[in-house]
Amino acid sequence: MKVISQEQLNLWLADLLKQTVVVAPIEKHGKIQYQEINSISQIVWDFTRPELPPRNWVIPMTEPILFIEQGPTTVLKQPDLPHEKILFGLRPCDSRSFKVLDALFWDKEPADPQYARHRQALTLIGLACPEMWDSCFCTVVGGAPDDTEGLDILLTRIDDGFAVQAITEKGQALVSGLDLLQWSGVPADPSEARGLPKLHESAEWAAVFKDVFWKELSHACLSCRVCSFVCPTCRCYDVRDEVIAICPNGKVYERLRAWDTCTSMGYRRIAGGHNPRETQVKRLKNRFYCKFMYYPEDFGVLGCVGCGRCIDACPAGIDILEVVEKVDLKLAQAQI
Amino acid sequence: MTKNSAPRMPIDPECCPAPGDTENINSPNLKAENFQQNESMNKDKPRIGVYVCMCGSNIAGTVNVPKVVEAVSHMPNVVVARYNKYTCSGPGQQSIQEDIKANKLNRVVVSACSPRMHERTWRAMLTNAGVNPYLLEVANLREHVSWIHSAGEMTTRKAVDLVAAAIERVALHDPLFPQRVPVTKAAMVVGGGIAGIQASLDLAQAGVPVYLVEREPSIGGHMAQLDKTFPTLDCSACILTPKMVDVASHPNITLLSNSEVEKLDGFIGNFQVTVRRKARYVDVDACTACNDCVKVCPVQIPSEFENGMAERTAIYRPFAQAVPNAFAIDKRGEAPCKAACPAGIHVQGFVALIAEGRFKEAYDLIQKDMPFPGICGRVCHHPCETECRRAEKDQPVAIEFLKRYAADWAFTHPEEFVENTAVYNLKGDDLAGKKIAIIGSGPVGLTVARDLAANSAECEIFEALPVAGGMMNVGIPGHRLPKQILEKEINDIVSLPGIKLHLSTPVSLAPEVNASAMTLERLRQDFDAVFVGIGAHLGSRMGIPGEDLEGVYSGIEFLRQVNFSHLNVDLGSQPKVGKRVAVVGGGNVAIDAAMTARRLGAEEVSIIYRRTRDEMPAHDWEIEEAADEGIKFIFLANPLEVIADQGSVSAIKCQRMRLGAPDSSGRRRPEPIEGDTVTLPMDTVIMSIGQKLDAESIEINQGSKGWIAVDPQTFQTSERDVFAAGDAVTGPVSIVEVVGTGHQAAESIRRFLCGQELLAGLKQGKTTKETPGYYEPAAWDRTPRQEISFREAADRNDFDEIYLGFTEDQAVAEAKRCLSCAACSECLACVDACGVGAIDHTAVDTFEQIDVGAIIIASGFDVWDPTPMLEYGYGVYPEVYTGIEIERLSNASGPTEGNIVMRNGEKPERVAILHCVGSRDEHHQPYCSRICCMYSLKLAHLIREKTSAEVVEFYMDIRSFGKGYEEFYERVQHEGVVFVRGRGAQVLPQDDQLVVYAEDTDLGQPVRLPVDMVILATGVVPSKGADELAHKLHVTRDINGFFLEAHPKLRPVDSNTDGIYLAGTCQAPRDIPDTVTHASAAAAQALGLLSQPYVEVVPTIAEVDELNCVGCSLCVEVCPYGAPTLAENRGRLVSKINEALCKGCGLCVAGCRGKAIALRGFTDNQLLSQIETLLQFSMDER
Amino acid sequence: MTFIEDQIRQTARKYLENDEVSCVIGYERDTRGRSRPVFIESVDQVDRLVWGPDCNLNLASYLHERKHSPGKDQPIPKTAVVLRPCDTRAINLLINEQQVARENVRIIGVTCEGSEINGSLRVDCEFCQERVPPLYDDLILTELPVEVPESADPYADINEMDQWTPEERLAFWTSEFDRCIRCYACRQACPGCYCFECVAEKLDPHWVSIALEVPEKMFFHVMRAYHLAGRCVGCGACEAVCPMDIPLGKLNRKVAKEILELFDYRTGDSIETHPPLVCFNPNERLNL
Amino acid sequence: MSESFEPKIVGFLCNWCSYAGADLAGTSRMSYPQNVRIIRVPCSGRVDPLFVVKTLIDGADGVMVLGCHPGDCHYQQGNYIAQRRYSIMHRLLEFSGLETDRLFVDWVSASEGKKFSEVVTSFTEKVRNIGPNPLRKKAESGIDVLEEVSS
Repeated sequence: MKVISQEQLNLWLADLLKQTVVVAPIEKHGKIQYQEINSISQIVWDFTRPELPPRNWVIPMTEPILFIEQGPTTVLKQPDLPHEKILFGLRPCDSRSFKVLDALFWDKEPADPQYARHRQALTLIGLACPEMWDSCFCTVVGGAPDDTEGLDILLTRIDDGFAVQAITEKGQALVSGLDLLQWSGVPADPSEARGLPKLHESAEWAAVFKDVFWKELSHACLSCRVCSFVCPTCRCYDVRDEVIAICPNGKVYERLRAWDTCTSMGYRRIAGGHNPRETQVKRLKNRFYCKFMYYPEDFGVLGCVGCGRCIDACPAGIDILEVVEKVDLKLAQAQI
Repeated sequence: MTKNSAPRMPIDPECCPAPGDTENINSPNLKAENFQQNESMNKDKPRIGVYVCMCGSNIAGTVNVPKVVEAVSHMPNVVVARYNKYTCSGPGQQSIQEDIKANKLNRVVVSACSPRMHERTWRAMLTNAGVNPYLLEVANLREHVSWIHSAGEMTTRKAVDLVAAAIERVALHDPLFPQRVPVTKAAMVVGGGIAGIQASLDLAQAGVPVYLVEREPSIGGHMAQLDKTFPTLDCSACILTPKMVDVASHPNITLLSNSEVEKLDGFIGNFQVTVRRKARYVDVDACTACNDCVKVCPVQIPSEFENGMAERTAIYRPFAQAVPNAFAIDKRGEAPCKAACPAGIHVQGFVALIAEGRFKEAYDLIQKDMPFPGICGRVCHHPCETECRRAEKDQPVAIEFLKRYAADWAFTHPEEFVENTAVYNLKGDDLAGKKIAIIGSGPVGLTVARDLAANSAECEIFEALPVAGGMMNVGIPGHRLPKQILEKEINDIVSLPGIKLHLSTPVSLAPEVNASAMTLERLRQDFDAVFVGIGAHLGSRMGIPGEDLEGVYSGIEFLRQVNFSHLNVDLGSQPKVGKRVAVVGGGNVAIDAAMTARRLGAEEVSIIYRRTRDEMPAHDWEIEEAADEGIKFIFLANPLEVIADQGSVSAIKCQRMRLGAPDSSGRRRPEPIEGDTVTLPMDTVIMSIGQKLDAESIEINQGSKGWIAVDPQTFQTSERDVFAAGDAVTGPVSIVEVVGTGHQAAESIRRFLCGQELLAGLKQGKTTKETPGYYEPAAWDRTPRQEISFREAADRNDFDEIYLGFTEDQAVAEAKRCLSCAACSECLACVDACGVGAIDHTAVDTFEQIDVGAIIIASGFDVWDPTPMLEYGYGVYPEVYTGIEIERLSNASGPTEGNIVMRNGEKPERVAILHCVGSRDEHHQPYCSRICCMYSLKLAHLIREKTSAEVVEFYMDIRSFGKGYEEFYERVQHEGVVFVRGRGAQVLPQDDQLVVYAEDTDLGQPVRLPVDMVILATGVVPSKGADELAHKLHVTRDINGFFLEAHPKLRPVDSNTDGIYLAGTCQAPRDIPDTVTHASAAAAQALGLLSQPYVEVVPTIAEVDELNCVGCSLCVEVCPYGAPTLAENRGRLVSKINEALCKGCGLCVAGCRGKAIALRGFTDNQLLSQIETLLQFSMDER
Repeated sequence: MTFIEDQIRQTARKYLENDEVSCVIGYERDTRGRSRPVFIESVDQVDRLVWGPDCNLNLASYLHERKHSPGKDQPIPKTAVVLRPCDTRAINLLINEQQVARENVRIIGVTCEGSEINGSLRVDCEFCQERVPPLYDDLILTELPVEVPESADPYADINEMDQWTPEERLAFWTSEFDRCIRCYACRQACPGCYCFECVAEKLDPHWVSIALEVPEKMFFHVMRAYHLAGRCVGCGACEAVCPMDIPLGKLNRKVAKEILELFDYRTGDSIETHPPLVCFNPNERLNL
Repeated sequence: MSESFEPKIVGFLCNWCSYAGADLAGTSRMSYPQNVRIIRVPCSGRVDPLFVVKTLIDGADGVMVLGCHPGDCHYQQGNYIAQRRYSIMHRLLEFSGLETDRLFVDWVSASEGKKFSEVVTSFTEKVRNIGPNPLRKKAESGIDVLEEVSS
C-alpha cells in the first residue's frame, strides 16, 4: 500500500486546484459542507460527515435543464456543459450514494442527460472514516467506514499521512504522477460490532406494510422535507418552466429542476386535486419502502447508504435505524 | 343603428371627434344568455386584439404610437394590433367590432385614456360584439403617459410596458356576469334648502316617495334668510315659502326635520340609511305654534336665523314661516350642575327662573326633586357649584344660596302657596291601597314617604325619637339650620294626605320577636313593604382609657342633646360644658360640636385631629367659620387617654403624630412619633370620630362595615319586601345624596309593589356623557359672584343663623351670571304653559332605518365667517357687517323690521361694500364664490332705496354673468352707486366713523374713505358637517371641501359613489337659479336610476376556493360588509361569500394567507403577470 | 424521573384512565437520549413521558392533525398536550382562528425554566417573564420556584440590528438564507402555519419559483414572518427544527416587537383578541 | 452610482382616490418622471404587502402603494387595514436589508393631482439616489440572462 504525507497531499491538491475545480469539505456558517474551494487551507480534515450530502454536485438543488425560447419557431437550448470537478474528502457512504443515484439516472438507458453531464465531469476521492459515529450504520446496509465503492481513490489516515488506494483507472492515472512511499502496514478496521439491527431483504418488507406501527411512527412526523434534503440518495425532483424574459416575439422560459420530496404534502397531488398519499403515514412509509424495497427491486441497489444524516436532522426524532429494528422485530414476531 | 344620431355614451369633448363622426352605440346590456353562443369562444386560447389610440394628437403627440403597436404586435396571443385616431369614436369602435368578427378575437386591450373615462364605453362595445365585457383591459396612455411626459424614448418605453402588461393580464381574464338586484323605488334628499326642496318636489312629482332629511327644525336653508333676490328683486320668502309648504303637503314627501344621516349601508338602488331623529322635545303634530311656550321660557340665546342680531328662547321656531310649523327645544346635553346633583335638581332651570324674578316657580321646580329646599340651601356640600362652568371664567354661580333664597322667599310668602306645595307633585295612583311602613323620619325616610304618597300609597312613618327629621333635626345645630325652616319643610311632608307619623315609636330590627316592642317582623306582616332609613345615630368610640368618664361625649350624642333642649324635648339633660373643651376628630360633626360648645359657654375649644388641616374631611368653609370664632386646632395629635381628676375629666393625653405614606383613601397616613406625647388640660372631651348604625343584631344582612347591605341600584335588602337607604346603608353622607338614594329606593318600592322589573332601564352607575356641545355665549357679563352677608364672629354667641341670605337684587344678579350651558334650562315652565301637552323634556334621539334606491346630497353651504381677516375688524367694530346680516336688517321680518340702520338706530349716510372677502384669496378660499358680486349689487340697491345713503363698492372684477345680471349691474350704476376697482386693504375706526383704506387701481391711487357702515361681501364655504356627511356616505370631496362630482363637465351631478347625486351648493358655490337647475338635474339622474327595474352589481367580487380554505375567519373579521361567513363543507368550516354583499374591495383577498380567496378581475395571477411584464418586458427582438 | 415528569405522567394517566382524552402528546427520549415528541394512547405507556430543557418544540402544532373528525359521524378526538407557557398562547390563537375547540384540548401546562436549542438557552427565554402558562387545565410545577430573570430589554438583539446599515442587514440575511434548503421544517413545526397549501408551494396563484435561491428563500421567510405578524407566540419551534441553524426567530421577534410597540398587543393573551392586522382603529395614524 | 441610473418604480393605486388623483395630474398636465408604472387596484386593502416583496424581487427599484385618505376609503376600512399591514411589512423589509425609501405608502385623494405628481417626483428622486435594488432576482432584462447562458 502506498502512503502520502499530509504535506505531500496538500501540494498535490494545490496542484490539482490549479488545473480543475476541487470540491472538498469545508466549514461554512458553522456547518461542514462539500463546497468548491479556492485554497487548500479551507479543507477540514477532522469531521464526521458533512451536513448536506454531495448529491448537489450531480443534482443541484436548483438547476435549469433547458431553455425554451418562444416565438414563431420555438428554440430549445441546453445549458452549458458542467466543468470537470474533483470531489475530495468524500466519506465512503457518500461515495456509495453516487452508485445508488447512477443506478437510476445513468446506468440504464435512457440516461438523464443533465445528470450524465454532471456525473461524467466528476472524479471522486474518498477519505475513510476513522470510526463509526453515533448515528452511522453503513455496515447495516452493506457498506463500511473504509468502503471503496464508487470511489476513484480512497485515502485512509494513518499515523503520519494517508494510505492511498487507487480504485479505478481514473484514480490510478491521477496518482500515477505522484512519488509515493510504500507502506506495509494495514489501517485499523474502524467498523464497530455494536448491536446494530439486521436489515431484511426487500421482499420481506411487504409483510409488514399494513402494520399499525407505521401509523404510530408517523404521528410525530411534521411532513417537512428535512430527511430527504439531507439524504444522499433521495433524488426526487420537481420541474417547472419559469419565465425569465418577456420579449416582443415571445417569452423565454427556463426549465427548472429543483429538489422535491415524497414527505411533503403536495408531492403526490395530481390534477384535479386528488392525492393518493394524502396522509402523513402514507408519505412517511413511502420514504422507507422506497429505500428498502422499491428501489432495490427496481434498480438492484439499496436506496440507503447508512450515513445517518436523517437520524440527526429529523426534528421529530424519527429514526431510520429504529424502523429497520422494528421491521426485524415485527418479522420475528410474525414467524413465531 | 341610424347615422348621425346623438351618442349616448358620454364622450370627453376635449379629445373626441365631433358628434357627427360617431355612431350610435347601444348602452350596456349584459345578460348571461347573450354570451351563451360565445361561451366556447371566450374560453378558447386567448386571441387578443390590441388597439392603441392616438387620441388625435393627445397621445400620438408624445408617444410614438406606431412603435408601441410594433413592439407588442408579436407578443404571444396577440392576433391584431392596430392604432387608430380615436378609439372611442364610432369608426374606432366599429373597426374593433369588425376585427372581433373577422379574427375571432376573444379579448381586447385598448390603450387610450384613463379607464375611469371610457372603460364603460369599451365594455358596451364588447357586449355588442358578443364578447363578455370583462374580457377587456385598458392601458392608460393619456392621463398617465402622454399628458405628463414629454416626447421621447422613455415615454414611449413606458407606454410599451403598460400595453404589454395589459396584454399579459387580459389573457388571464375570465368572463364575468354581473348580478341583478331590484331597485328600491324611493329616494332620500339630504338637506332642506332650496336645492333639497327642488329635488324633493321634482322626484315626488314623478311619483317617487322621497325622504327629505333636514338637520335643523325647519327646512328653508339660507334662502329663507334673504330679503330680495337678484336680479329681479322678488322677495325671497314670497317665492320660497310656497315651495316649503308644497313639501310639507306633498303626499310623496316624508319630511324628517331635526334629523341627520347616521349611517349608510347597501349600494346603488339598495341603500339602507339610518337616520337619527334628534329629540325635538315638542310633538310636531300636536304643536299649534301658538307661541305660549316662548312667553314663559326664561332662556335667551342669540338667534342663528338672525345671525346673532336678535335673541330667541330655548324653545323656539327658527322663523315665522317655518316648515314644519312647530317649535323645538334647543338642548345641549345635560347641564353640568344638574348632572352633578345627586338629587337631580333642575339647577339651571331654577337659576334661570330666579334671574327673571319668578321665585315661586323657582321654588316649585326645586321642590320637585328636593323636598327640603331651605335645608339643602343651607347645609348642602353643593357639588353643582364644583362642576359649574362659570368657575372656568371667574367663580361658580352661588347655586346653594340661590336655592336658599327661593326657599326663604317661599317661607316669607306663604300666601303664594295656598295649597300644600308638595301636593301638585302627584304623579299617579299606582300605589292606591298599598301600605308601606317607613322606619325613621330622617331625610331619606321623608323623601321615600313623599315619593310614595305622591303615588297614592299609604305611608306610616315610625320614628324612635320624639321629634321628626332625624339627623337634620338632632344632628345639625341651630346656627347652621334654623328650627323654623326645618319645621316648615318637615311639616310640608308629614301633612301630606296618605302620610302618618308615629313619633317615639322605636322599631326593633332584631330577629327575635319581642312581644312588647314594635318589630320589623311585625311591620312586614302588616305592610306591603318596609323601608328602613334609620340613619347612623351612634357615635363611634376610640377604645382608649377614660372614655367612659363623665364629661366625655360623643359628638353626635352631644349635638343631639343640645338640639333636644332647643326643641324642648325632655330627654336627658343639657350637656355640661367646662371651660376647656377638646373636640376629637376632623369632620363636619366635629366642627359643629366645637362651635356648639363655644355657644354653650366654653372658653377655650380645641379641635384635636391626628392629621393636618389639608386632610380634614370637614368642608373648608366650615373650618374657616370655626377658626373665625376662635376655635383652636391641634393637628397631628391622637388621644391616648382621657385623664380624670376626682372622677371628672381633667386632661387629655395625646400621641404626637407625623404624616407618612398615603393610604387607600389617598390621604397621608398619620404615624405616631415614638415617645412624643403631650398632655393637655381639659374639662370636657367630645369624641367625634365617626358614626355607626344604632342597631346591634338585625334581621337583614349587613355589609362589611356594619351598614345595611342592599343592592346598589335597587336598594333592596336581603329580604325582598324590605328596602333601605340613607346613612344606614352608605354611612354618613350629605343630605342631597341621601335624598337622591331616597328617590331611587322609592322607585324600587313602587316597582316592587306594582310587580315590575326592578332593574329595567336603570342607569348602570354614573353615565359618562359624550362631551356635550354646551352653549357658548359669544360674550359674558363680568359681574362677580354676589357676596352673602353674615354675622360677625364676635356676635355669634347664640344659636341664631350665621348667614343672612341674599337680597332680592342680589339673587337676581347672581342668577343672571348663569351661562345657560345646556341652552334649555329644563325649568319645565313650557310644559305647564303648553295647552296641548305637546312638550316632553324626556324625549331621546331615535333611529330609523330607511330603504331608498337613490340619495341626493343637498347639504348646502355656510357663509364664511370673516373674523380671521383682522384687517376688516369684523366682530371688533360694531358697524362692520357681513352681507347676510344686512339681508336680515333689510328684511321686514328681521330684527329692525326692514330698516337698514346702524347699531344706534340711525340711518347710515355712507356705506362701503367690500367685495371678495375671503374669496379669490390664497390665504382663505382660492375660488370665486360666485354670488357675492351680485348680492353686493342688490344690497347697494336696497341701501340706496331705503336710506339714500351713499354706497361705494370696492371690487376686483364684477362678475355679472347670468340672465339679467349685467342689466342689473347697469341699473345699480345708474342709481348712483360708486364703484372703486380695488380690494379693500383695511378698515380702521376714526371719530365715531370707520375709514376704509383701499387702492383705486383704475386711478393708481390710494383711497381713504370715511363711512358709517362697512359691509363685507363674504363668500361661501361647505356647510359645517359636510366632512362628516362625506365619511358617512362614502363620497369624496374636493380640495376645498365641496363634494366632488364624477366628472367636472359631463357628470356634474353624480358623486363618485354610484346612486348618490349632488345638488346645489354642496358641490360648488352657485346662485339660486343655478342651484335650482342643478337640483332638478340631480333629481333627473336619480329618476333615471329609479325608473330601472334593477341595477347590475359589479361582478368583480371575491370568490372562495373552499378546498383550500382553512376557515381561519380572517376574511370574516376584516370584511366591512359582512360578506364572508363560515359555513360547513365536508365536515369543516370554510368561508363562503354572500355575493350580494360583497363590494369587491379585496381586503379579504389580500389578507388570506393561504390565498384561498380570489378577487375576480383582480386575481393574484393577473396582478403578478402585470408586475412581471412591467418589469421584465424587453423591447429587443431576439 | 424528575419532579416535573412525575406530575406529567400522573396527569396523563388521569386523563387516559378516565377516557377524557384519546391521546396525550408529550416528549419521550429516543435511544440516543434525545427528546422527541411522543403520542401516548394507553395508560401503560405513560412512563415514556419525559421533560427537559431540550423539549423545545411546540406540540400545539400537532393539534392541526387532530382538529377534524376522523371520519363520518366520528367525534373530533380529544387530546391532552404538554405545553410550555409560550406554547399555550398558541392555543388561544388557534381558538380565536376557529381551528381548535377548547373543549377538545386539555392543556398540561408546564412551569417553564427556559428551553434550549442545541444546548444553549433560547434568546426569548433569557428575558421571559412568563414562567407559568397563561392558560392550562393542569399546572405542572417545578420543584423550586422558577426565578424570573431581571426584566431587561427582550429585544436587545433586534435593536442592535436596527442600528446596522441596510447593507449590513442585507449581507447578514443573504448569508443566513444562502444556506436555507427550503425544507419548510420551520413552517411545519409552527402552530400558526396551517394552510392546506402554502403560498410558497402554490401553483395557482403562482407566487414563488421552485428555485432554491436566495430571493425565493427570502420571499418565503419574509412572507412567513409577515403572515405570523401578531400571531407568532415566540415558542421558537422554527429555530429549534431548522437543520441549518438559521436565526429565524429574529424575523418573528422583530415583528413581535413592532406589534407590541404599535398596537400594544401580544399574541394569545385571550381568545377574544384578534391579531392586530385583522382589525383597525380609525383614529390611529401609523408611521408608514 | 452611475448618473444614468433610471429606477423602475411600480405604483399600486386605488381606483377611487389615488388612481383618480393620478388621472387628475394627467388632466392638469402636472409632469413627473417616467419611471413609475401604475397598476390599478380596487383598494389599497387589496394590495397584499407580498406584492411589494414580489415586485422588488422581480426587479423594481421602488414600490409605491397609494390609497384614499383615512376615513375616505370607498370601502370604509380598506385603507385602515392596509395601514396596519404596511406598517408591519415596511419595518420587516427594512429589517431584512431593504432601504426604507424603496417602499412608499401614502394617501392621495382624487383631488390631489398635484400631490400625486409631487410624491412621484420626490420618490423617484429618492430611489434614484439609493441606486439599484439589491434584492432584485433577475437581471435588468431577461435577455441579459439569455446571453449569459447561451454564450
